[in-house]
Amino acid sequence: MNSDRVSRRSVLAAAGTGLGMSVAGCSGSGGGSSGPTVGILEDRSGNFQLNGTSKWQATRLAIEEINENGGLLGEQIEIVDPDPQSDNSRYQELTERLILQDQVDALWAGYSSATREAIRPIINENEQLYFYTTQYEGGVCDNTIFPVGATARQQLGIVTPYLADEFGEDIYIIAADYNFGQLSGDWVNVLAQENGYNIIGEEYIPLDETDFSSVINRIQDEDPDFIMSMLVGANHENFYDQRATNGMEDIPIGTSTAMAQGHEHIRYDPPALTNVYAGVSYMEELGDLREGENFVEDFYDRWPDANYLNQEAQNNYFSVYLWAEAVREAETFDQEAVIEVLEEGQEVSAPSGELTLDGATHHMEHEMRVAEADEEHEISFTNNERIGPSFLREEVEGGAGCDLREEDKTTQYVPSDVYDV
Amino acid sequence: MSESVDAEASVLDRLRGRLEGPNTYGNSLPFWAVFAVVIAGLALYPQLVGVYTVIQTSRYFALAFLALSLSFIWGYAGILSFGQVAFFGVAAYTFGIIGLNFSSATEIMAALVGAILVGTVAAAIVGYFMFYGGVRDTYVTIMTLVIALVLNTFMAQTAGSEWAVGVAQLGGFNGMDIPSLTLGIGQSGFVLERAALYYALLAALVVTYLGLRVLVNSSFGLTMVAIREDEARTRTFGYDVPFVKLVVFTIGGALAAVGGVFYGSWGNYIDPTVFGIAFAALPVVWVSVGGRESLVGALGATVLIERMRTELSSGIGPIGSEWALVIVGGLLLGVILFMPAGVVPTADDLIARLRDRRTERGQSTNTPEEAIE
Amino acid sequence: MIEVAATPLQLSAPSLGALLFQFLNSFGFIILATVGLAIIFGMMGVINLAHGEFILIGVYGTALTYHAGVPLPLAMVAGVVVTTIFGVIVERTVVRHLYDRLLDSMVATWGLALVISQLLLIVFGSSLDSISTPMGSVSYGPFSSSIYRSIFLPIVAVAVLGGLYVLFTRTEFGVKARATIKDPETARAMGVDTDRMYVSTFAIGSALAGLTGALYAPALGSITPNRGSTFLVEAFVAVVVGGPSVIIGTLSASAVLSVFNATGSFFFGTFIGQMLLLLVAIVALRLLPDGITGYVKDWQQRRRAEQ
Amino acid sequence: MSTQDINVRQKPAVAATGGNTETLLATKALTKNFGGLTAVDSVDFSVTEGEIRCLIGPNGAGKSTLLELITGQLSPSEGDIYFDGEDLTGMETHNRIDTGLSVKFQSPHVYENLTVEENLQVPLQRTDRDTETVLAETLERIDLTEKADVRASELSHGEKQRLEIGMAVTLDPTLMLLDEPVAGMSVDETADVAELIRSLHDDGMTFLVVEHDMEFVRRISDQVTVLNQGEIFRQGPIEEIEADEAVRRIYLGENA
Repeated sequence: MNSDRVSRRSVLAAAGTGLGMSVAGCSGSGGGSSGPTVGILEDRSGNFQLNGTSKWQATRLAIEEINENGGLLGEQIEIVDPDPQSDNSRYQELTERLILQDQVDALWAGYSSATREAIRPIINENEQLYFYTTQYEGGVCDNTIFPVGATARQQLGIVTPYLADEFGEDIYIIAADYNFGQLSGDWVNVLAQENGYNIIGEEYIPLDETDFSSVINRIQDEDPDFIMSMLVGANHENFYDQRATNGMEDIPIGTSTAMAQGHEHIRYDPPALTNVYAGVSYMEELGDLREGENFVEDFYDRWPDANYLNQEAQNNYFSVYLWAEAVREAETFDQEAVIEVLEEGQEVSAPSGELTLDGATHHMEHEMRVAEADEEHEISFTNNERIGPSFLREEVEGGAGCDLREEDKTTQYVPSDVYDV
Repeated sequence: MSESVDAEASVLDRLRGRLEGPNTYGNSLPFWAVFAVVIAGLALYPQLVGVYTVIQTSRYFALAFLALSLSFIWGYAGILSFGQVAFFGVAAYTFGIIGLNFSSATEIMAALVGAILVGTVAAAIVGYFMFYGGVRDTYVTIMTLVIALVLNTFMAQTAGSEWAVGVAQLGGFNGMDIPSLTLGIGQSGFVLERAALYYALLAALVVTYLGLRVLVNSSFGLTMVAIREDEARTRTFGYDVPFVKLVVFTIGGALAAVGGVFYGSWGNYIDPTVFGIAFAALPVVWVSVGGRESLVGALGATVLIERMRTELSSGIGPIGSEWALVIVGGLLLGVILFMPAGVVPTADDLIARLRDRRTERGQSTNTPEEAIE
Repeated sequence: MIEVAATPLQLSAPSLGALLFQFLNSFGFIILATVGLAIIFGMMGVINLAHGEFILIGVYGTALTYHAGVPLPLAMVAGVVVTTIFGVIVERTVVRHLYDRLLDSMVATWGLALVISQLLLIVFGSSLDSISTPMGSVSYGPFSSSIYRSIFLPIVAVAVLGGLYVLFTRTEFGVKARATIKDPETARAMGVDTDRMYVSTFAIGSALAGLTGALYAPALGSITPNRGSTFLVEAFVAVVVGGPSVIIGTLSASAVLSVFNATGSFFFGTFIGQMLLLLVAIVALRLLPDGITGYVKDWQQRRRAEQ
Repeated sequence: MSTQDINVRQKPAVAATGGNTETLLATKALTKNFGGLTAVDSVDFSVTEGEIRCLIGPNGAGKSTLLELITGQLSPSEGDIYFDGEDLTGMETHNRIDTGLSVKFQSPHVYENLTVEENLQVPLQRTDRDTETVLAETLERIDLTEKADVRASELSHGEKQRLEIGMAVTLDPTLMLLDEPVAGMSVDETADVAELIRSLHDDGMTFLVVEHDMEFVRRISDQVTVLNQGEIFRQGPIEEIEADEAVRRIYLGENA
């Protein structure tokens, strides 16, 4: 009936599909590079860029240092580091790419727990050596994953008792309403049970909430001795400002999230963070505890525009050295062999202290400390203590613990597996 | 009209008759020839490229269902849903819940059916709520977006162990494990992974695409277009407009649900960000760029844009990865400003005008075969 | 977990005061987040999905000027000016092609939003230092509320709506602008420079977004390139619930939504507050498909007919 | 090509000759209030099978409201509507169309982006009439055969009006409702439409036409009903109505 129009439409569509083919066709270049390669997937844009960028910078710094000092096993390490843009689905795709196409020998990836969980099926399927470096809720027991950040138990375990001793035992918990926040809240409850503290209020707040006036009124109503805050992300930071506006700086806050990651004490004017006590393994203000080294200076020399050298970045940094050491010892980049060496337990000299990797659980024994911000947001460190991954090592599985040297596992334990919370 | 004696040819003609019509681009033998070549090429593709490329392309294919779904309801019936991802995500979650609780191959196949069913029913309920309640135009767009956002907020806080269906933990913000699609009977099944998943997706996409072509070129397709063009007038021809829109929206929901199941089992994972505003905007982007009234455009745009986004995340040449989002945003702006109808319809129009000019000059015999160059 | 806040506040005079202040806080926020979007949608038929980023430009303009040593009120003026200029540029280059192409306008401005927020990241980095909320707090019983957020901003919000009312109903500009929106052909025939009216209206919408950004720069907490989304959802929902009439719609939708948001948060915690806001929006759209003002208009017509 | 399935709907015997008058459409005490304003006030109105009934009256007389009540776009405040023996009151618009009504609105509502042929197909595909035959016949009737493949947006105003009448006709209605079918048309175009209506009427179709143009009414009409202020003012053959002083007065009052 209308052959003219019909035919021209077809021409175009045909051409269009053909184009799609040819573009898709040019992507065939599979196969990794011959030399050793590491993958870095850290967010430099999107929601988590504030924390992700310094993680990326520190990882690069460590690898570049190793390369400058002659590389590993005589080879220079190549870096593949696309920007996953804080998007979990992009993470999945890029993880596949780094493993299958670039064939990375080790992978550093992801800020949030959700990202870790998003790529975990891929990591497990390919048995990829993977360092997850964010401080996190804890409990991951997985063959090829090394969660080297401090866990909630380590962080909260140092700061909560300290505050209870200093200020009293009535605690108000506010935490982000998702896995990390809820499990962190559980850990505070566990600590309260063990030490006889009172949880007088407990509140979980959606991640996109920015208005804390009702939360603040409820806290005022309960009048706790101190607050435990496991708020997360840029939206939640507003709590600290609103706390200052309402003149509540005299109620101390214990936290595992503020300051050491998003450097709120620098980005906010005093007194927003005054009287905030963070349980941390590292902060820029700690400097470098190693002899004759200056991590902070090196970092800013390499990245003059960097905002802050945060706790996670240090984890990335030392875990690169941890891996390099294991490669040297294994005398190969073969992941299975490297993991075997790592599982023997490794000592590493980190800016935050002499640390030990617990081979059985793949977690670190960290030097934990309490970082306190004063009226001028000056940071001081107290209550230094070495804390190991006791939950995974001694408590789960009815006390048998998680021992990845003995058995294969790809699981995550939560406090309620052991405690009544 | 030529009398066709050959029975086989007449069957083919009849088939083409159903597949072709004014509502689709690509109605000629050359199109079908190229189409066949493309399908053959895509069938060979996994043999030519690395496994990563195969996996990556599978992901684009899964997302393409979402694009087809939106192109169908928006391009043909004028219903712009900003929340197709809701049915996509609901189906993925449902597939995970059923699949984790029952793990034999038969049961996973049942999970596939169940998940698509749940996604479809969800769309039907939302559609009934909207179209029989007089919700129209932008308000449909906003309402679907808000529904996705409700799911996003709600699912993000389902981390606790109390949020479980049988053994399947919903997992909150950290998301939920999803089993791989498996074909088979009883315990023995064939797991759809990598190339197998690719072929399954390719076959499903081709069947869906052809099916949708038949549908939009049928009398139902004309009804959809009539409603898109003038809802009130169409009602006065005796059409039950809310019902037609409900049917269209439900079909769209089913397509999104199919994509959701594939997508979930592709990454063995689903999380609440599928309900978030950033993911919700993607189908709108693909479909607007490809041309909302063109199914083939929506398919092509999905694959190409997603591919470009991936490539950009590692930077292309001198362009650093930080420019990825700027380029994507700029592209979108450019297409809307300079090609409001989308790439495929605009280019089609352009070619038509070129051809017309050639015809006027009398230098062309005007056969489609020639014009394909 | 859906968990009722550990101990709901007891109803008492001070706690009712707290509820009132929470309502005012939410009310002011929704109005200010919405009004710029509402003008551009209600008067020009364009849905600006980059609205959050427009506000963010106001925030950045204010914060950058403030950190350069300018006093906060002046820095806020700078924020508004920057956003207005930006709005005019966007109108001339992009938006003028999109009048009455509602759905297209959504897609194009979504693209614009991506570009703006990523450019802010590239140019200004991960974050800007925050600005403390001024004016302190008012205390009553055990409670306190921010004067800036719960008193000052709601007053400004209502004043802005009042000013717009005067502008659009009592001034020559307003009459011309409304005539242009209603029937551009006729307006042009009557000698109105409709092109200028469009630019001006869009500029006003942008200026209001900038004002919101300027006002919230010291109440936003962190200033990062992705904070635009903080404003978008509430604004979107309120515009649609409010319906086509800009001022009455914004006012009534903000009131309804913030009542639910504040009481939900007050009695059951912030999660319920958020969910209520979204669910109320869905129900409202279902019951009043043309928004509150669409319904009010129907009702007024009936009333008028009776008289 | 078969023609046997044309026009399958069984119609009652056509009674154009006058003697046997069967009421096709009837309203009983039909009232529509908009708040306090009564747009249609207790109207008892009927259209007889086979006639062309014209509905005239000054602006605001309630003509369009009456039409919208019949098609179901408005629901009445009081009263009932019967069509072909069925009670339409409370029925959805699309169900009313299925009883044999068809309507063409005042301003053309064709599908601008579809071709003429596609425009005709939209209503036609709802019937079980033979598509090709009816299409050809209708195109011929509305004189758009040449333009079957042209987009409706490219048609002239008169052509659009004809197309829209054609679209309404393809439903093969028992009663056709036309709202000002020649508004804004040239003299020639008006004559064409008048002829079209007459020829359809000759084939047995009943019409209810709302019209302003008295010249046009005179061309087509048997019977005229004058509506004023929501009530039936006069009813009768065209000559009688034209001669009526009172009718002139309300029109003059309106138009002066």
